[in-house]
Amino acid sequence: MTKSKISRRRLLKSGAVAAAATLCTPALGAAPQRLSFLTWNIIDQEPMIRGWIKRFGARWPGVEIEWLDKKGPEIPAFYQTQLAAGTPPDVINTQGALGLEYADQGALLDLTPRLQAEAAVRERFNPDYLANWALEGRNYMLPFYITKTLLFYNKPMFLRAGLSGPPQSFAELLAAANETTAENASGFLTLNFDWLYWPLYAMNGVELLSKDLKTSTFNTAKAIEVTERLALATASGAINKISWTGRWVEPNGAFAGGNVGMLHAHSPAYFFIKGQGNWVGADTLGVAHAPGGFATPNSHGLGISKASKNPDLAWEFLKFVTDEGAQELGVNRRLVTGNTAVDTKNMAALERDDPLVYAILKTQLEHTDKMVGNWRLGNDSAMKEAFWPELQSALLGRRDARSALAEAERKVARQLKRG
Amino acid sequence: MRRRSLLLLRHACLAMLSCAMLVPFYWVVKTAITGENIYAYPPRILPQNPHLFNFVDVWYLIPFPRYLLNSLIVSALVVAGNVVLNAMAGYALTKNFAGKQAVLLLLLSSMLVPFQATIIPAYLITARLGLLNSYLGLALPLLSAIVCIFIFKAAFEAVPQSLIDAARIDGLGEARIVLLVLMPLSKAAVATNVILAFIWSWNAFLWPLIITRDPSMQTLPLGLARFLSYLEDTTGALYAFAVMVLAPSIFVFLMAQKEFIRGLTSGATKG
Amino acid sequence: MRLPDWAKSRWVVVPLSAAACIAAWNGYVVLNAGGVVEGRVVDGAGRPVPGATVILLERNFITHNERQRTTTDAAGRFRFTGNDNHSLQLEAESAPLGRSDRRLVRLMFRAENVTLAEPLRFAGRLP
Amino acid sequence: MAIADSTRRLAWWQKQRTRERALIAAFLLPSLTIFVLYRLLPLLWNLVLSFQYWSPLKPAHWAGFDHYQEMLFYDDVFWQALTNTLIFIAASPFAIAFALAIALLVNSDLKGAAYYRSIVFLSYPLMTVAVGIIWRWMYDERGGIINYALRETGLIAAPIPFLQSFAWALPSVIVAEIWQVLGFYMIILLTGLQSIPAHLYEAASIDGAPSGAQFRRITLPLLRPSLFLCAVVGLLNSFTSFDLVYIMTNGGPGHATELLITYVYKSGFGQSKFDYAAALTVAQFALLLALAFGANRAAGSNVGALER
Repeated sequence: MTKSKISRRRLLKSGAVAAAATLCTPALGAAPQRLSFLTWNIIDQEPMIRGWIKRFGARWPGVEIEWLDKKGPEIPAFYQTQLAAGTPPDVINTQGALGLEYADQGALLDLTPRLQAEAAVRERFNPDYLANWALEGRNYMLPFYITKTLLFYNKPMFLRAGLSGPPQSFAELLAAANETTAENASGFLTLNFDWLYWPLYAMNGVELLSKDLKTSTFNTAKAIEVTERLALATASGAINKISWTGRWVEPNGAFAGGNVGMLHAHSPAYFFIKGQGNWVGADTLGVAHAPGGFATPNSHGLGISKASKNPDLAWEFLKFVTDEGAQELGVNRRLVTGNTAVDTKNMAALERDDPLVYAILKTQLEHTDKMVGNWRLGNDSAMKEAFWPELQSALLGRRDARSALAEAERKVARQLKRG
Repeated sequence: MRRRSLLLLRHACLAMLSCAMLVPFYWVVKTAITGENIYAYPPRILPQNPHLFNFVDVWYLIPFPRYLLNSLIVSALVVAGNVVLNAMAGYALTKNFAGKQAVLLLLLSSMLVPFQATIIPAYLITARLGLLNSYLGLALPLLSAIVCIFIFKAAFEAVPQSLIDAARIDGLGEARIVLLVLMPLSKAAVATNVILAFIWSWNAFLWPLIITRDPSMQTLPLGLARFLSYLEDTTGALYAFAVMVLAPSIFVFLMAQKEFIRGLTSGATKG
Repeated sequence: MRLPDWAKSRWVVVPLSAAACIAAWNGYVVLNAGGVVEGRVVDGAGRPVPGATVILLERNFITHNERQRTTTDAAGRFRFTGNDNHSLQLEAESAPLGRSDRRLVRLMFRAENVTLAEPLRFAGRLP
Repeated sequence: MAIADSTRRLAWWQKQRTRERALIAAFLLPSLTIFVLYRLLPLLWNLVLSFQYWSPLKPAHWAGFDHYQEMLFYDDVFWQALTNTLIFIAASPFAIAFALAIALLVNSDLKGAAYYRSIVFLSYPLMTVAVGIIWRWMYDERGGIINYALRETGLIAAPIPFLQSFAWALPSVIVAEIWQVLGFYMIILLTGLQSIPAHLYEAASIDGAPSGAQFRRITLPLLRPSLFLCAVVGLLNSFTSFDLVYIMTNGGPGHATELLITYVYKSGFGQSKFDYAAALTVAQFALLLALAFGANRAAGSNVGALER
């Protein structure tokens, strides 16, 4: 009720933040001016974040902001406990589909009305990325920094194998993998957590669920064929086993070793590869879209806890971070933020200073309409739990594709039923 | 003659075993000080141009001194708490009283409750007590340990009753008897408590993670976990950190091992 | 005079000696933490390169970020002051010679005074 | 008069009694409070929760046996985690036997026995998170010494990705776990051995009993309490090793190294199914309780045995 009143009042206001500040302060004045901001493992950016807090504090006198940073795997434990205790951080940063799960639990504030009230803010973002955190049509998070999968390839190996460029279809991909496979070299690697391998299926027209997310649609002849071919390639060594067993360090580390033809991973992988592989450079590391331009996003979003004592202030902070903050973050971390204006500006600078990173980030902003493997599910992790182990065993040839997918279908159906 | 060869055989076995046990230590230390790319294959058995810079990195990349201080404070609290509370409980258990079996059963069964499963209620309780994000809050769940209680109990039972009676006749109250007669006679049990309590609190990971909000309250294991997520496996610094975190507990053990081992002798398994 | 026994116990001796070492080390640190970084820049032939720009980058977690710049004097010497980091990279640039190799300089403690033993070297030679 | 005297003594005696009772209570109270607060209450919380539908923000309502039904009849991960946990526990007897052998070796006037003891024990005080990191590194394909040694000695051609392989992951983790806890077993057994009066052996050898018989007739029986304690420690390791598994494999690949405790943690905090996690917890507790009493029977003594 009051929320909508406030947003209506906002409508009349000019977008100029300063003005908004002066007009808005009384509205917020009543509530105690405290915010806590939980970030996901970006402790290295401490100076920047302290700077944000200072600048925001200057704009909103008397506001203190507590900054918490936890490393990824431990954030759920921390946040859930805080939820249970009724003291969740006001502004939280999550990765992948976790935000949707919290939204589904009723932990997050529905940002839709605010976005409708402030078109200017909505317009900031690449709509496809913004839509990543839309559950049943309601927006629960704003893009903080964005990533999706792409295809890295080892140019020297491609040359030696007489390949002109990156593959353009699933068939070509497997062929290229075969070509580059050798004595102690394998052709293809992919990350497998958070559905990041899904483009391999999407490029064959396989979808996990129906549009309405009510029924599973993956147990098809095509899917079985694709799985069989992948399993075959894995058995032959053309696809590196680590693709299906590794997490983050193992596959990226293997590719950095310099004897793997292609790596299907999301953009942050580059910085890890660069750190470990001394062969990595603009003329040796190829960057391309996966065939068909399909990619699975794994972005970082910012949301507001429903239990927040002063959501309006949190919203102001969110707007601040996804604008000025994003600008700074993009430069420091060399990443794209989903804020179109910011990214255009930063990319222009990068094109000069670091062409390779530019090329990589460019893929993140293209084909954003071809994002797959990001079904807006409230129980995404449970769904993964139901689906992945079965597929994994098929891909590793521990059971045949047909029965594995049938089993997976049974389990997915059960998850859909339980909701 | 035969005895000699047998002796040699024994030494051989034990020496081999010791080596096997020490290899991981060597490998992590070697990695921590090694100069070249730690991923080069074959790895070198001896570190090439060794250096200590990884340790420097650790010291500065996270507020190591701060975390160290926190860990030390918490461990000190836990050690003190364990010695006092366990001694009291241990002494009480040397007596016979109604419901002793119930108490024993309670203790033993609560040993079997995994902590990871109790995080949320434990957090809520700590919140009720208003101890969130405080040293006491960090220490509280570890403040008493069942195994140690039994060690004290056993140690106290080993003290001849006559001594206690004599003390009573001299008019000492129970508390003073424990303090002035029993404790001095069970140094070993105390040492055991000190070591085990220190180890457990020093190594606690999940609990500090949950109840410390303020970065300046974090302890070393959290720092280690953070490191893991940060530098992943790209550098020797991670292993330098491992060494720096392990050193104190090894140090404490080596310092107190004599009493410790005697402590277990007199304790745990008598009878 | 004789020490009392408690003073001889390892629980006293070891911590005390440890404390002593730490104190000594800190003393050393205080005396040598001037934040001065100096060295020379030479070309492929080993001749000093005057007027070259030297860039000092300092470590932040996994990346090195530029912090200061200076130019070399007639003898190809450069000198930075006010360094407060423990892991640096040095690199020289000069119009005719391009970029030198990037030199990693790790210090035993923050702001340690350091003088490069090996000068920064350009691949090319001055005419 | 004698009567009056005796009544006075009785009164004095009762006063003493009540005093002592109060004292016992006072002495036990602090520890008990802690255990009740941080062990029993949470256990009860889990018990209640396991019969409800609940998540931090959803009001609880009764679920009857739904979670248990799901667990027992539909969730194969549960069964795998259970099996792994049992394997994990089943490994401890071997570790204990090994530790016993070591204990027997160092239990004598052997020169330098003390050093061997310390070395073997040295790995116990280590932070489990760090142990996980160390062993991950030991098993590493490129930098790991294990693969290196195996390849150098020509036992294997290609490196084995121990922690990524379904076949090797669990054994690898178990080895690491044993490495850490072996010393603790050894110490416990050693102390047990030392508490066996020597004259028993003398008598036996005078009767000309072979050392094998001595071991079976004297050592083992008198070692029972120590063995029992070891067994209990072994049981507890099935969840105190959480950090180890969490760091080394996080339950993977697939669920090859999933233990009940890691699964509890995942379903709770990973999938926010705290109600289900509670059911898993209860199951695990029941399992451990049963095993503990089993071990207790085997040790041929009552629960009290642990305390003495």
